[in-house]
Amino acid sequence: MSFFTIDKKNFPPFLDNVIKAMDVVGVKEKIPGKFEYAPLEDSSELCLDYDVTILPPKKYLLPTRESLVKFTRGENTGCEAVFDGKPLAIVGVHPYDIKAISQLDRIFADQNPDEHYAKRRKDKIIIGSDVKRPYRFAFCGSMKSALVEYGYDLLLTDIGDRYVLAVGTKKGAELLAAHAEYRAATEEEISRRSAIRKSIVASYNENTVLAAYEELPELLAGEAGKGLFDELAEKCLSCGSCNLVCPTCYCFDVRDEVSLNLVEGERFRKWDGCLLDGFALVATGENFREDRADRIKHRLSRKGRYIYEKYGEHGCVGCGRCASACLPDIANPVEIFNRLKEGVR
Amino acid sequence: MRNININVEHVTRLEGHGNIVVNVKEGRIEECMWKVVEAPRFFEAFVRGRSYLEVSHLTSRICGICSIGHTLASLKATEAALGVEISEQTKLLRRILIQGENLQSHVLHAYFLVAPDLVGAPSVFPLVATHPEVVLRALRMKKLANDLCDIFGGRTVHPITPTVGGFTKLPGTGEIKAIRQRLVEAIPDLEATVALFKTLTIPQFERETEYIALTSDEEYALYDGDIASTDAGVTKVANYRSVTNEYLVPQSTAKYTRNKRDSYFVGALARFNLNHRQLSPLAKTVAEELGLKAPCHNPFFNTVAQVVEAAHAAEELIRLIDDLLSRGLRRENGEIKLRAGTGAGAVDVPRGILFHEYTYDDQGICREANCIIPTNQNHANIQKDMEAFLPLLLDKPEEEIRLKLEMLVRAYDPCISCSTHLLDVKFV
Amino acid sequence: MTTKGLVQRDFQRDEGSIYLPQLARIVRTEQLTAMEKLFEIQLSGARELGHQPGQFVEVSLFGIGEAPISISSSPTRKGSFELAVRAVGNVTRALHRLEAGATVGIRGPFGKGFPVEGMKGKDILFVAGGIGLVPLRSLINYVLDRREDFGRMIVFFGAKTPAEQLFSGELAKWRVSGDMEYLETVDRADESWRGNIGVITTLFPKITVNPMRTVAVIVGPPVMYRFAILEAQVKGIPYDQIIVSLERRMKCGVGKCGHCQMGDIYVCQEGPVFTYATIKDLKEAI
Amino acid sequence: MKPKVAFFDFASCEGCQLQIVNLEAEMLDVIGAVDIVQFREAMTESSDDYSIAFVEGSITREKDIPRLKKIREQAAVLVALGSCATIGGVNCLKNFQPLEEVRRYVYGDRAHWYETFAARPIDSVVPVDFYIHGCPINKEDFVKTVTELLLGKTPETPSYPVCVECKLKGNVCVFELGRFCLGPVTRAGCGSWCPTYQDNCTGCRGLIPHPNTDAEKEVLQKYGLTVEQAVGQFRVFLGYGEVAK
Ligand SMILES: Cc1cc2nc3c(=O)[nH]c(=O)nc-3n(C[C@H](O)[C@H](O)[C@H](O)COP(=O)(O)OP(=O)(O)OC[C@H]3O[C@@H](n4cnc5c(N)ncnc54)[C@H](O)[C@@H]3O)c2cc1C
Ligand code: SF4
Ligand code: SF4
Ligand code: SF4
Repeated sequence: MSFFTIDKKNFPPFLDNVIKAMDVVGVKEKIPGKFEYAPLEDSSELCLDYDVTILPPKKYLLPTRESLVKFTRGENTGCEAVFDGKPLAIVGVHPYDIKAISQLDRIFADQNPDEHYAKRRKDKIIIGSDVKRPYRFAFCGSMKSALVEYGYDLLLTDIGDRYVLAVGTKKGAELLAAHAEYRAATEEEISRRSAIRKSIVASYNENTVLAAYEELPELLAGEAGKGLFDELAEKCLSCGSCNLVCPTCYCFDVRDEVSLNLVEGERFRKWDGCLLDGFALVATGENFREDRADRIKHRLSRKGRYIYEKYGEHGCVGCGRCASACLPDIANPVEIFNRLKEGVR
Repeated sequence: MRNININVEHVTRLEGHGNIVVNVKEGRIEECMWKVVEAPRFFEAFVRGRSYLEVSHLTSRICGICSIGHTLASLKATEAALGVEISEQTKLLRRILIQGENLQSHVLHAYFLVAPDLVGAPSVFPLVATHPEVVLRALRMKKLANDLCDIFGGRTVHPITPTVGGFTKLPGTGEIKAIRQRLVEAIPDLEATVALFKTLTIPQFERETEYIALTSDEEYALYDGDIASTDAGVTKVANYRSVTNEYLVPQSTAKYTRNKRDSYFVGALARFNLNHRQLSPLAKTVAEELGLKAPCHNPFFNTVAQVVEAAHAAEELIRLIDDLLSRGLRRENGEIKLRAGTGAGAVDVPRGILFHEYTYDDQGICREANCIIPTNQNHANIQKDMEAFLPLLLDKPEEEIRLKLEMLVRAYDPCISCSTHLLDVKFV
Repeated sequence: MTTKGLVQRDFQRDEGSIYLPQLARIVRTEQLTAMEKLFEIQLSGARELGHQPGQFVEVSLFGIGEAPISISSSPTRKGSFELAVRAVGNVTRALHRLEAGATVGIRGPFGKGFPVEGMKGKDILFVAGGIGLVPLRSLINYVLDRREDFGRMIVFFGAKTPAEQLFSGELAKWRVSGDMEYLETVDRADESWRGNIGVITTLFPKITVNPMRTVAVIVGPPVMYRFAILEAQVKGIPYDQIIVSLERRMKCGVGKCGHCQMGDIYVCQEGPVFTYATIKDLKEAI
Repeated sequence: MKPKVAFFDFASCEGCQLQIVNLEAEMLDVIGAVDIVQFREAMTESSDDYSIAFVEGSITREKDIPRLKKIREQAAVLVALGSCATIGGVNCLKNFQPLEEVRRYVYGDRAHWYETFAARPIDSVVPVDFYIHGCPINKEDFVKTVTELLLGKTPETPSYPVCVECKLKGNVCVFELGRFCLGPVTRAGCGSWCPTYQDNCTGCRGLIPHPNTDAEKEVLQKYGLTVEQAVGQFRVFLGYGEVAK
């Protein structure tokens, strides 16, 4: 792992050079106190001092709507796959979102590799940035996502008057070499970086999951939490917001759309959510997860059990977006895991 | 001597349900009536009891075609009642919106509802085959106006962002610059429209009547001003009732109005007759080219006045947008202090001057509501015009009489479903 | 605890899309009942589908959508494959409007089929409820075509009414076939019906089996499974020799879209065929 | 052979028909795909030989019923167009005030001239085959429905709530802007039109199947509305349903 240092006054020119060279998106303030990923025309628009974005950077890898197949109907019926990947730099990504992206990379490459995801992912450059201000709902300390050591091309850490840049990939190194005025980091700067990063982990201590990382699957096994999930189901609107804002959720619906001439059309996928009422509904009217409590438990099991049992890491990176997106305040994994832990004891 | 009886049920190519009934026995006119048969929706009755934040969204549903007009009139009345001041930026944005609606509505009326009559077609659809470039031009101009209203109001039918005291969301400067560019590119389309209307023969018929419209010294008034009448000078919007004097007639579910005479005209021709000096340069040349000189007493020229106003709207929108861009857009979110009160507001929408009046209690709940819409104010004038026009047509074939009378009604660009939604209320 | 073998993958491999159907032609159609229609389908160049009994394909009608449909013909019958479809929604109703010569999109075969190797030498009890006969027919004809590899063949088939009996031509052969014991029933009879009346579980008492040698294969509407599995247990058939095929909502068929999950199991990947042993503790399964 | 299509309206503001005229150039594709034989707002030529009828507006008086029944008999497919037709819409606000008092309030002493009864959606009078929701309808919704009818496909309205589209657009939830939104229980399909412009959803597309309206009312109260105000929110568009009682 090689480290470089870039003075704060040299970072905007570096970013502006990248903006001239390719499409760049980054974290911007949408309205006071609310942040989003959006195209950057100028480095001044970037805001690194943010707690969390409304939607995760996942939307650039798995778009909210993505064309999969183009077809023609009628005499010369035919179809061809649609692949869309254009170079894009994503700037300001927090470690938990980087970890989430790495997990999606693995899942979409596993068993039947999804080339649509792969091609779109290939020419993305991820410029991460360590967390400066932890989000009040975030619990990254408990989900091993406060820091990351891979999954990024470059990772910034603010050590006061300058940034220390960790280089994750060759692409990251080339980007720096091509556009930045920088120098190798000194030992002292590197140790200041690791001190700051230790304090980041500690900053999540107020909001933690009581059970250990490896213990979560047991909390969700069998009939555990029956009463709790029934209670939450009373208040649940089945609005799917907890799924849709989550950086590690990736379920999608597939639909066909045809133009009015009934000849050209496309098959596309769009985000779906397991909390939604019709998610497991089939044509004959049977709904295989009709009960809201089952749907809530299924989401939590996806976050704290099933993905762990298959990939060895949890499907939740503790970003806290679901907790803030849920209007009746019943989606916060910390509260749910802790009540399961108490119930169990 | 001839017997004629015409009964046009639901005149087409206008908004709402109205019938024309003509009965002539041996050359004598027994019956000549413009009947309005729209289902009443009792609009005021269900606005009462609703919060001041909802009223403009509800009254917008009075009419789909001039929903921006209703929204702005409603907001002005509510702001007058609650004593809410609005910023220059909000006034500017509202002026842009109302010009946008005027452009969209006039293009729709002139090209889609009136032009077919003038070229002998039943509707615009057959014109797609015979005059494709004309139809495409009309669609282009209408799309421009609709897109503009979408950008500034969130939605052209039942706008979303105009609210009491300002706007919930402002358009981006990028969007504004793009629409400005399209306005500049639309000028040739307007000139082609004028050239088209120069070739169409407008029926000749004159009947002097009173003309009433909004007027202001700052501009060709649509958004703000006082009430002007060709017979009675200028008066404040607050005492609009003394001008409208609504009354009920058995033949119509809509109420009729009269002021100095037994009827008066509102709409583009009224605005032209009263405020033509304040038109934009292009609009003035268009008026000359189409032979429209003030004062003009031919109701068929209302459509011509609309074409003139469309030209005015395009130029005025560019000017207003430049003013807005030079000031820069700032987020404003003022607090609204509630107080009990009554207030009236008026705007001049495509079909004429529109009045809203509300009474609120100290919790900001609407207790009384009254709206008087332009088509209401024109019903009596349509009736009087018909009575004067029919005798001149008695020698024509029945088919031509029916068409000419329908064209007379269409010239007013009436919006009947509006006129019966909200009926003046005598505080009974 | 280490993260299992994670490596930063290099995405250079360039294969086609797992969502892209291949074009296929309907060569024959046959109306089986008022609700079900048979389609014989041929891939281009009469290429073999290469399926196992119990697997399914995703059938595409461009503009309408895709639907998972079991392959009803046995892989031992070459040159084309058969689907039997009940009209219940957009894709299935549109399929019913197609005749021979029409083009459809096919993806697959998908999923795990019946454990045919493990069933060799065993007695097989086929329990087909209504449309459950469609996937089971593939296995039944496979076993018939390799009759000597297998023990007894007992086939139960239950339909709502005689008119709703699928593949009546083949049923007629099975009634007189020496290779199998065929028992059928209907919930509601009509005047022409002479046979058993009642739900499919009423057939179990009519046979005796050697439980350790017998594999029960049960496919039918969701409501049927609980009762049929109970009857198989009453016969003493071990859990890992009771086999079911389950239906779930499927929008991709390749284990990505998330709709077919039953607990942590993706029915389109690890199913649709399961032994009862693997899913008996899964609340969401039956 | 292009199917014949007709447009009808009852008590409405004709905003939904205007949205169809507002399709601009795409309107040419529509008239390329179907034969519009009756559309009073835009056409004089008219015939009663149609197979698909789009009906806008609520039924608010006895006189409307025979005309609607005639349309139902003639049309193989009847599509309710816009909230007034699909769920009753704003017209139903009137149903919450004693009828007589409403008529006297508006028409004064001549109230008896104008007969009216409680406003109601089309499917409370005749069976409706498909619904295009919204006030006004969403232009793309209309084109999608026509396309799907031509394909012989059941036109599908989303059964998930407006929140889904709102989250997909990355909007700030309007509850955090101090507004009271019915998005969580209202059918999506409008691209969360109002919240995207930072105004609250007032439920014009009707309720989703199995809505948890009690939970929604609880949320409205949690953010500051009284019970009565929370119920009042449902009366703007959803007045015809139980939820607004
Ligand atoms: C592994 C597998 C194998 C299968 N094999 C076969 C087979 O061999 N033969 C066969 O005929 N089928 C088979 N099926 C079932 C078949 O896949 C479905 O019938 C098919 O997916 C229906 O698709 P569709 O487009 O026709 O229906 P869709 O149009 O997708 O039907 C769902 C429609 O119904 C609507 N809907 C919503 N709620 C309800 C409700 N409460 N009641 C009814 N409809 C509602 C939905 O909105 C949607 O529009 C199989 C399924 C699986 C999973
Ligand atoms: S966000 Fe909250 S209310 Fe919405 S589906 Fe998730 S848990 Fe239920
Ligand atoms: S489940 Fe909630 S906290 Fe965990 S990653 Fe998803 S949105 Fe973040
Ligand atoms: S956001 Fe709500 S009120 Fe607005 S259009 Fe959509 S459904 Fe109707």
